[in-house]
Amino acid sequence: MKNIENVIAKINQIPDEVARVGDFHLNELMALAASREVNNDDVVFAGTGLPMLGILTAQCLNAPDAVLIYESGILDGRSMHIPGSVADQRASFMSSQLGGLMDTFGYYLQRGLVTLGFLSGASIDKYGGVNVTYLGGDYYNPKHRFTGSGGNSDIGTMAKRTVFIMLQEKRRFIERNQYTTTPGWWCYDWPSGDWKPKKEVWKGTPFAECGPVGVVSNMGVFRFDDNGEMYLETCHPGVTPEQVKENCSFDLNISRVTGETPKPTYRQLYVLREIVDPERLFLPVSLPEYPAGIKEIVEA
Amino acid sequence: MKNIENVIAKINQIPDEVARVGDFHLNELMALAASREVNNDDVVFAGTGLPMLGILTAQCLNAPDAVLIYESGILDGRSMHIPGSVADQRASFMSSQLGGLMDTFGYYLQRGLVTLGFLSGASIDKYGGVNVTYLGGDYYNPKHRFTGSGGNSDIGTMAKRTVFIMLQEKRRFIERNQYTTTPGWWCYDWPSGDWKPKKEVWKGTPFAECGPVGVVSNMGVFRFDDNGEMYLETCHPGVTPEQVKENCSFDLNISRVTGETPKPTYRQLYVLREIVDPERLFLPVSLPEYPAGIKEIVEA
Amino acid sequence: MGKIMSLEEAVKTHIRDGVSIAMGGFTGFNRNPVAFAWEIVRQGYKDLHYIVGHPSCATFLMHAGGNLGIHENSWCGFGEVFAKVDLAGARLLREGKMIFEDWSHGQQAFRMLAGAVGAPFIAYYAPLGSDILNPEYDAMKKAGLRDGSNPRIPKEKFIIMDDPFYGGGKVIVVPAAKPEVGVIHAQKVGDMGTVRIQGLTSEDKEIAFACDRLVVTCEEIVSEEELRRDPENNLVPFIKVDTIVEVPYGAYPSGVPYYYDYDSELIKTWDKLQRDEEAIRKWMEEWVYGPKDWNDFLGKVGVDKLIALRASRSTGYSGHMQRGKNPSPQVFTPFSWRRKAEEV
Amino acid sequence: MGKIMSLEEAVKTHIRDGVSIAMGGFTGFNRNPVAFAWEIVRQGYKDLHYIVGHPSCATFLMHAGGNLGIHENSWCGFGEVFAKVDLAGARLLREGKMIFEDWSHGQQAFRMLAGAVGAPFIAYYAPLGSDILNPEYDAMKKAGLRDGSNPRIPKEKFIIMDDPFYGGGKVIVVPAAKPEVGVIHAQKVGDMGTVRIQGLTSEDKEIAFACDRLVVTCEEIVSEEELRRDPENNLVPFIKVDTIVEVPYGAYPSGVPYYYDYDSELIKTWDKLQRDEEAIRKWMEEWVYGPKDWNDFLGKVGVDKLIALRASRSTGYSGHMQRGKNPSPQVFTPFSWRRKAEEV
Repeated sequence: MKNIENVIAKINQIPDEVARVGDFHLNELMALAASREVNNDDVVFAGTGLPMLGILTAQCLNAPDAVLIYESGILDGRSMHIPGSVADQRASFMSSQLGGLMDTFGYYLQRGLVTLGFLSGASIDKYGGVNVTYLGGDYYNPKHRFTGSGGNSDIGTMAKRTVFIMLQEKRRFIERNQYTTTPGWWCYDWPSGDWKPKKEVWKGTPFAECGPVGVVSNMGVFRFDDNGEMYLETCHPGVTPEQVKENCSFDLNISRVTGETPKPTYRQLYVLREIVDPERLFLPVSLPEYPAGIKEIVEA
Repeated sequence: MKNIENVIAKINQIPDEVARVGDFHLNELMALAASREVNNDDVVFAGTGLPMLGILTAQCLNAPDAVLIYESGILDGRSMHIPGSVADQRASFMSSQLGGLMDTFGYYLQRGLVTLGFLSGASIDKYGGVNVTYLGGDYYNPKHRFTGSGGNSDIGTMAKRTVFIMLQEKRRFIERNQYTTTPGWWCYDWPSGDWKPKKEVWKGTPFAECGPVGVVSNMGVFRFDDNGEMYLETCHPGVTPEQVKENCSFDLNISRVTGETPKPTYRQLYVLREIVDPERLFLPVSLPEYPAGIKEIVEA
Repeated sequence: MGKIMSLEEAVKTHIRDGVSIAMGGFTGFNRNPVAFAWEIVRQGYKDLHYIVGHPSCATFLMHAGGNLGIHENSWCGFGEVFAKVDLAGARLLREGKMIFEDWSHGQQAFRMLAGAVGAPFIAYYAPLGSDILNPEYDAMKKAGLRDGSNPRIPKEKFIIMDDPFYGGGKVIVVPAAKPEVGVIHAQKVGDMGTVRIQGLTSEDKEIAFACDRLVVTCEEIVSEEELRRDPENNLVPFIKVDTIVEVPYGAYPSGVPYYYDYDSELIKTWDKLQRDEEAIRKWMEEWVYGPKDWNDFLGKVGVDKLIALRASRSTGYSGHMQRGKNPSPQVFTPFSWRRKAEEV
Repeated sequence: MGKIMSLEEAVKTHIRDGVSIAMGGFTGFNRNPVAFAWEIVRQGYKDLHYIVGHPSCATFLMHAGGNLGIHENSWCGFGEVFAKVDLAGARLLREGKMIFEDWSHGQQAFRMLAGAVGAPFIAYYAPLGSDILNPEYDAMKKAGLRDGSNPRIPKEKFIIMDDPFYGGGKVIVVPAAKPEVGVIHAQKVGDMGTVRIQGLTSEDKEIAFACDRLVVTCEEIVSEEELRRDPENNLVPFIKVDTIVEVPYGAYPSGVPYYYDYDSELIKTWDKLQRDEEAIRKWMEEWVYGPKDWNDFLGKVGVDKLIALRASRSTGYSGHMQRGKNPSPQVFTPFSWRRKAEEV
């Protein structure tokens, strides 16, 4: 049995140097890209999986004061074991408040306290609108029916900033979603159904300026320009902007690419693997080995 | 120090026979008249003072399962000491739920769970509408300004039945209140301000049939007829219907008087004095003595 | 008190074809009233009008059992680590056997709150601009159900209005949820009905008050007096509880904090089986219709499993069950807590 | 953490002339933030816009101090057993020195809930038909305050609308309460800000979330870790708390369950004094403006009084203070409870 105190004590012994390609898994790169989105003063609504890995890592390194909210009713839990879901009892350990959905969607979210949301989706449009409802067929006879909104449409429209984690595929990065569960920077103005900027539809509400600020896919990281259109910011190591564009149905703006998505550091990898998810609940079981010098410290 | 277990154990030893005039105080008569309004399956919203005395006595005798709600957020407290107010910590002892005003006014009252309200007021109109806001002068320059609604207007309109405890004076039993805080069976239809039956104004809501069913004054007990008009049902011992009528500004219907307000029994007086309010928080300190036979049991 | 019933009796008393019903808990992880749903399936009621957020395991059984007619929902799946999608439900939807109305979590929570506090509607901004508000996708209207004939189905799915008070733009007004029956699963219920829930409460308080008749299944019926010693911690007062059912492991395979953890294995099995209708049918035959009663079902689950799921009374979850690819590390210090408080 | 301040600092930081403020507790009996109000009076701020239900002792001091400009209220008095009427407030009203807006308890609680959950308005039936809805008595409109220029004052006091969903007749829609500053008094606050309240909670959670800046005065600042061991029992999470002030006996003469009981004697004294302006002025001079600080005030109150008010840690109130005309009986068994459970 590992002594967890020793595991923590070693964080600062692990060099904070950039890992070589081959020393990390793509999922780790993505989780850590998510982790960089978290500021120290953020109040974060996080779902299960990569976002949770990213935020828990951020709390250990760059954003120790960031506050995590799980939509089921938990504020600032300090889990000893990574929760399997937002409603896992593990998530509530040492939390500041433990309540229910009215707390999270009412008292925190609609009250305007949430600064960052991490979400995923089945498809995303070029304005950051997301579909988690169905793909293929039609609404009443869907080919693939998904879970439906959950908190996606609430958080995605009312958190100050939202970052989506997405699989990069042509059918998932699209001009317009078949069903817009979570509006991005353009959305429908009901009852007419006109397609308009979110800032117009939500004008006068406290949430007109809230919306997507980033997308992390398995190929790159995306931002949104002043018109609310998605553009490519960085490509993951080994990926070209053209390859990303090929995996987009809409005409992706690749003119603003700044370079490569930062690679994880060994210290980040250590925190992710040994502290955040040693059970490999979300990380793959077979990860690249640490280089010899680091392995020595880890195993000491 | 009295042993409270003994005090309770003696309840059934005290004869349940009607007390003679002179053996009880008018306040006791009124509290016990209130107590008779409580059915065993009632959920009662009670204020401080005589209503509280009445209900606590009822819980000891005729309505042991009646549930008491204090508007501050307490459901079914079982006080060891009589609360000085609805927000006294004494009121919450052994309660089933201890919350706040949303619990009482939302989850209980507007949800339709409250069957009986006990209220008082500065003046009452012939339809049971009550003023607890001001008397004399005008709204912006009142001669006597009172507390304002509190829960009076909420409870009086949304509890299934309401009973008011009132002082019998000409200026308090009136045709129309200067300010209707709590509508009775006739009320204003805003924004026009037309004076209409409550059943019309509240038509379609879950509360159209809710309203005043009784008034207990220091002279008699009143009911409401099918048109929502108050009539005298009983006079307290020694009081004539004409005397009551003289102390009413409106033309009180005294044609339906059934007789005298039932006098307390010695057992009721015992419970009220020795169990409910031995501290004389609400009862006067000098009460008539028990007759010799009963005194013997009480002091044994 | 007359409130305490067996599981069979409780279902028979409160459920009938077409009844509207809400259930508590959160996804497959926390306090789904599974035993109650299991018994509904066994007794074979049809066309239930189900108004929920996310009681996933209970929902799956009723999908597989074909018990639902209308399903108003904000998230239909098992729980993220298992499988996000409930294919049995998707199949019913596709085959037109069930009317499915989409909402967001926030909307359903607010709707339940409105129902709980007796308000006919409530204001909520999200998700303005979403297809959730597309009139074409108002499935209940399309099915002709919004004609005012059913007192539990509002005439509109929502209205959008301008805020008349603060000039704050448009806001969505959603109708109260008014289920006839509510079912929640609690750790402890007093013998008069006072409800104590430990861990997150999801929408259970709102459901308890929004419904007309409340059934609380629980791990233990305890002395009312115990729960009244600290009344601040009770979620629902006894007067709102109509029926109490003591059914140990009544939320299995979802978890109940301080009693047992969720069973990933069974939920993953369901996820596999749901791809094949015949496979589900067989499973249902063996595990739902087959057992004599819930205890018999638990007997089939087996002692080894129940012991592995046993929750620590300190943390509320099992430190022993394997959830990921590696075993859980045994941690006795709340390290991330202390890291923040002392080291940063 | 930077959140912890002295009483003086906290008032100086958060209060200014004209600020809108809500306060917690219930009548003169339970957790009024009296010390905070006392310090507001000492620092002499004017024209506060006070949005409350019933924090009576705190209110009385600010009436006597002349600090309020607008007072939106649902019950203005001390507490039933003392005196129901706040004559100091009535005087200000009569003299036109304060705008007084009448509401019902339910309306104010619902308005605060709406503010707390970010909804611009909320639906509540009562009191349809009452003069509370009389347009002539909309004091804030009459004073020209509903012109939309103040973002904390809604343009309408209420609207009445037909329920579009269930055909349920008319319903009153009231605007959210949006105080800039909220002040509540708690038993314990963690050093990061997590708030624990024992006993009834009144509207304190709603106030805490409805306001933009929250000050929590408390009997004790405790280790955050202590309060997080049972997070179910915390009322407000640390992120919503801006300022923490440890001020023992900070709600005196109202009571704080498990710490001290209410002081009937002082409240009855106030009731007597309020009939005579000069008498109040003298009392204020001696007890509010005179003392060096709150501890100095408590010194004047005296040890005998504080010991008499000492609350039992078992029942939460004092078994020793005399409240009525007879002494309190010493009762150690919850007799009425047991009578119901065993004897009936």
